[in-house]
Amino acid sequence: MKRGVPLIITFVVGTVLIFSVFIPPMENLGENFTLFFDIIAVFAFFLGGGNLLRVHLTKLTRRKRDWEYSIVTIVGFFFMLACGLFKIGNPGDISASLTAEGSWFQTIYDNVFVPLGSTMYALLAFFVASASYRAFRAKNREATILLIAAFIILLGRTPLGTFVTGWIPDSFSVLQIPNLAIWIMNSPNLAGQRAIMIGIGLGVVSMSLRLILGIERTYLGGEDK
Amino acid sequence: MVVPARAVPEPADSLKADSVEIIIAPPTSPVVSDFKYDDGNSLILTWVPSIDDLPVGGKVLSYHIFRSDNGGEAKKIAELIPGANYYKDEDLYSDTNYAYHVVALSSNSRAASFQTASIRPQREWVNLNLKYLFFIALIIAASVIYFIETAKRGKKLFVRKIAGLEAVDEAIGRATEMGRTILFIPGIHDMDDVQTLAAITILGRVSRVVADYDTKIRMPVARSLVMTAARETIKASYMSAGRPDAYNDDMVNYVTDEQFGYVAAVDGIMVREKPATIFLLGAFFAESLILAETGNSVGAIQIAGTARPAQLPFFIAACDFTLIGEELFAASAYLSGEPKQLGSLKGQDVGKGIAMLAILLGVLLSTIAAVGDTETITDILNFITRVFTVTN
Amino acid sequence: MEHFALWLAAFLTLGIISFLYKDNAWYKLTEAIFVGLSAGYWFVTLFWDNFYGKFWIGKGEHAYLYVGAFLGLLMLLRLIPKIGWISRWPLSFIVGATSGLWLINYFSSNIMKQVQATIFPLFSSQYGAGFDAGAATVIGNLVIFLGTFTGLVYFFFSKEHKGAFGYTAKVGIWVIMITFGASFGYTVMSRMSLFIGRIDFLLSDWLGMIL
Amino acid sequence: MMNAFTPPLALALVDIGRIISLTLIAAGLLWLFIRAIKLKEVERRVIFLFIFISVAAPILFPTVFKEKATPVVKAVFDKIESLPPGSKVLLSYDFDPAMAPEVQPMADAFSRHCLVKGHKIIYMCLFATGQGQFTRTMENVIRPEFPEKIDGVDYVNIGYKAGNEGVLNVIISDFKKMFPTDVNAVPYDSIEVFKGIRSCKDLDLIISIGGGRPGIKEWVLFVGDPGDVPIATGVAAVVAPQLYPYYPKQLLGLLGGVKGAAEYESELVAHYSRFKDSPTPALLMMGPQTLAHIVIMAFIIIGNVLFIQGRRKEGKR
Repeated sequence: MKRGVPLIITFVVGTVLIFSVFIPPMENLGENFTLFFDIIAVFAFFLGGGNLLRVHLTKLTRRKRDWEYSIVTIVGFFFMLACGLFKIGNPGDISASLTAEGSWFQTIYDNVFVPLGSTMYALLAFFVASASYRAFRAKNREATILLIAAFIILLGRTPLGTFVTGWIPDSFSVLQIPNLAIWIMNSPNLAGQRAIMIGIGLGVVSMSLRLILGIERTYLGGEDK
Repeated sequence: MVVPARAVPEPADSLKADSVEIIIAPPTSPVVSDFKYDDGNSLILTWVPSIDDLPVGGKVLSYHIFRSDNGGEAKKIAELIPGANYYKDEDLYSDTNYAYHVVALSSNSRAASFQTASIRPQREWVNLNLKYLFFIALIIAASVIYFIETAKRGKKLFVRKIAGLEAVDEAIGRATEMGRTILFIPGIHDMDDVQTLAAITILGRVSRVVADYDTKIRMPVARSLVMTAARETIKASYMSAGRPDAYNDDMVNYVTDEQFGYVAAVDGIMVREKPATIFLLGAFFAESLILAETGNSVGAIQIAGTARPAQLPFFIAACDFTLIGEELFAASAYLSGEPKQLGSLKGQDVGKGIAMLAILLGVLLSTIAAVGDTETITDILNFITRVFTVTN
Repeated sequence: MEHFALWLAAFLTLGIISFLYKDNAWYKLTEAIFVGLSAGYWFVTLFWDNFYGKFWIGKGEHAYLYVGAFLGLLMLLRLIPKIGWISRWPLSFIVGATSGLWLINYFSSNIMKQVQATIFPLFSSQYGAGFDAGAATVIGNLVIFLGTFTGLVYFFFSKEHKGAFGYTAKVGIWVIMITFGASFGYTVMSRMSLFIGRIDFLLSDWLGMIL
Repeated sequence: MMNAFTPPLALALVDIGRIISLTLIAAGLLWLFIRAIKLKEVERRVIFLFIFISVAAPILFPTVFKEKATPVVKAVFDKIESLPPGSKVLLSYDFDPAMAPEVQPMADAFSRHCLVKGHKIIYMCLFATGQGQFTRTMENVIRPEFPEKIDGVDYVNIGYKAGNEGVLNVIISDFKKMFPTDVNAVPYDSIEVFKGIRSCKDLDLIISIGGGRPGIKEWVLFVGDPGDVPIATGVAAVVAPQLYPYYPKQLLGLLGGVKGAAEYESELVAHYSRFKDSPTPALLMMGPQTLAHIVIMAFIIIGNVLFIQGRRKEGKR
């Protein structure tokens, strides 16, 4: 029951979904799975949200390092639940739209979520710089190629690129940096992407088969019998 | 029921003022047929456009499609632009009879076609459009299974070294020596993404080593289901290492579903706990570089892998080892070292062989066809292209 | 109120940016706010969309939704240690379905379509004369063909990268490295524009310093 | 935004700020370079500081770098420049507000250029939201800068028609069938701009702005190729590489992203002194971008100097 049933479920569900693609009356099965999945995810959230609370409550009661911030997290979590589930701070009643104009839920989304998310995202501007400083060094042939490709593209994105190679006659215009940058994007870049994508496709096929056939079963409990 | 207008077409240049009725010829020969390889829910209607629907100076401004269900009143279901000659009607029922007619409209008059015969959409049981897809998938799947079986029978199979995976043991050992934690980030997608599944299968191997070495593992996740699956996996590893009591649910904890909220928290964990080893395996988006750079700044050894081509460059730049696409999915099999698992990797190579052969032949033949244009070669080429074209 | 919201947004924005200097109390506070609120936000969204939306609003429409709910309930049995192992059933259902669903999906979009896209003539009478139109295109085509081919050689698992095979694989990894370098360089601009957006918010919306 | 009405004092302040910040960056990079030769690594936070300054300074003190138009952009500019006054140019607004930051500056620049040359413009769109974007051009360019131009005589807006490539399939042979009137319900035959125009084939140039679907690919396939009409385009940066194979045979030129727009604006300002004080949003946006790119490249060079010096030192040992 503990190992056998799950393996059978995986096998049956996986096989049926593979064949459903080729059988028109079953073509909606994949979509239905997405529906199932969404519902299971809601139930699972009780475990996830519960865990979040447990972690922070433990931190708080045991006065672990930085326990003060756990208060903020817990309060924030319940505050959002109150605004969302009971529509507190919503100009309408319980049946009102969650994202109604002027509701606390939406206000928090606009003034807390959006700035937080986009600033976190914007940190990439800095990390892109620090990563290229460290990584683009001509340590070996592969790294040198990586460096040159990146440098040409970067140069092509600034007016410098045009000035540096503007002297190249038009009959060899492909060698001018901005054109070269485009050529790299269109040819070798495309080739590399394709090889990676075909490889990924095969990797997925093989791993899925291992899971469906029950050869890969670490998620159910290692190698023991 | 529908009386088609009989109109004598006039020469196109006799355009008159709008007050005079512009007479146009009706569309002709409407034919309705079953749309192939569906669940009995669509039909396809074709017709010959009105002879007044000319590219230049034509008088037809639009076509209206009318449908009658089970002999009932005909209702307008679509408006199409001039030049249209077919329409696919979807979301129908296989137990209803449908008949159609097409009306051409000028600026102030209309002309209707005959009504088509009444038919029902047919349900097909097998989608023959996908037959080549099925066969090639079958060949690759069969070769994967074949090599798995061969390996089971004890035949030795060679698999080349993958640097990123050779480093796993060493990376875990390093954390053990330094007495620091191992951070395992399984991407930000849920269990309905194959990359997350790949991450969980790798977690199975990693946590087994972790259990043997008695190292600390820490795994903040962005999805509740991933938390459940990860706990199950780590617990199983500790059981098979014979140390179930060393396992603790707190090794895995849920943070938030929000992409950058999760990233903010993981960044915090990295700088505060200074893990010795970080695994970044699974589905990553823009956060890939934020995590990898922060991890690098605390001096951790980082092993990353994803199947998202857009994020691979950032992992390559900021991590010590990167599993590129296919290697991510092969990782668990490779790490297990079991012959039957390695066999599946050999099966993948057959797929690569097929892809390479098709590309080689295809490029060769189409180049010859483009230059010389011989019929046989064009035929073979068309066949290869058809095999690899997926139509629905 | 609007004034407060603006200052709050600026406070949070600077809190995140302060992390670049080092981990500090301001960042920790911002992080705690972000995690707490967003976890609540997602639960509320999931609840209304997937639970209320599907069971109350679309009630009876899909009887099999209850199968999903049943599996979800099985998941919750984890909370009872004695029969917690039953939660493996929904888990294996998800693993099986995800594998089956994506197997064919990836197969058709990543293998079939990419192979099909790589079947093209290296040169054709249609290309015009002149270096950039003719030769550059032909060389480009050749690179796409050989690059894809050698890239696949690199991924071969069952043969050691030695001899002629090893050289081909080497060319493959070079092509892949060009791909990575180029994509990295090309992304810089969009990453910068995100930060430009934040600076613009701070300088102009918040401080009103831009003319 | 900078324009002629900026008071002189503020202008001076901006100049000073610009000079100081650029000097700071240049001197700082030089110092780091010298340190690198002496094998001293740069700390992450120093790089962060440089990025911060190189983005914030050009925003605070608007900094514009001279852009030299690349051949693909120059080709579009030269085409509009070489057409005789009174030529018929169609501008199709095939984009929505999400794409606007990148391509609206192009649409405005094309409009300015055509109007100053005395071409007659037909505005249309394949995106329903393109109408709203045209209103922006109307309010920001045509009304304030070209009050003398008359709707219907110098330009006309025929608006949006649903049908994607179907629309193009019709107007390749007959405009009036698809657009019996303009947006103000003026009948086709009484619109001055359309005198002598029956279909797209009678146009002197078509420019599609956007890059989504429907968009330039459809224009090339359904109008440019079969009708042999010159076509140019302005698209978002992500789409641009996919379109280069069409150049120069099927596309006479193209503008990619903010950079392409900036090159065009720069060309326009260089040729026409009357646009010296017109807003150049793309050029302004390129300021921080260019500076940040240069800083990143400088750090790549510094990194390699460090690496080479390090290896040399090891070799000596």
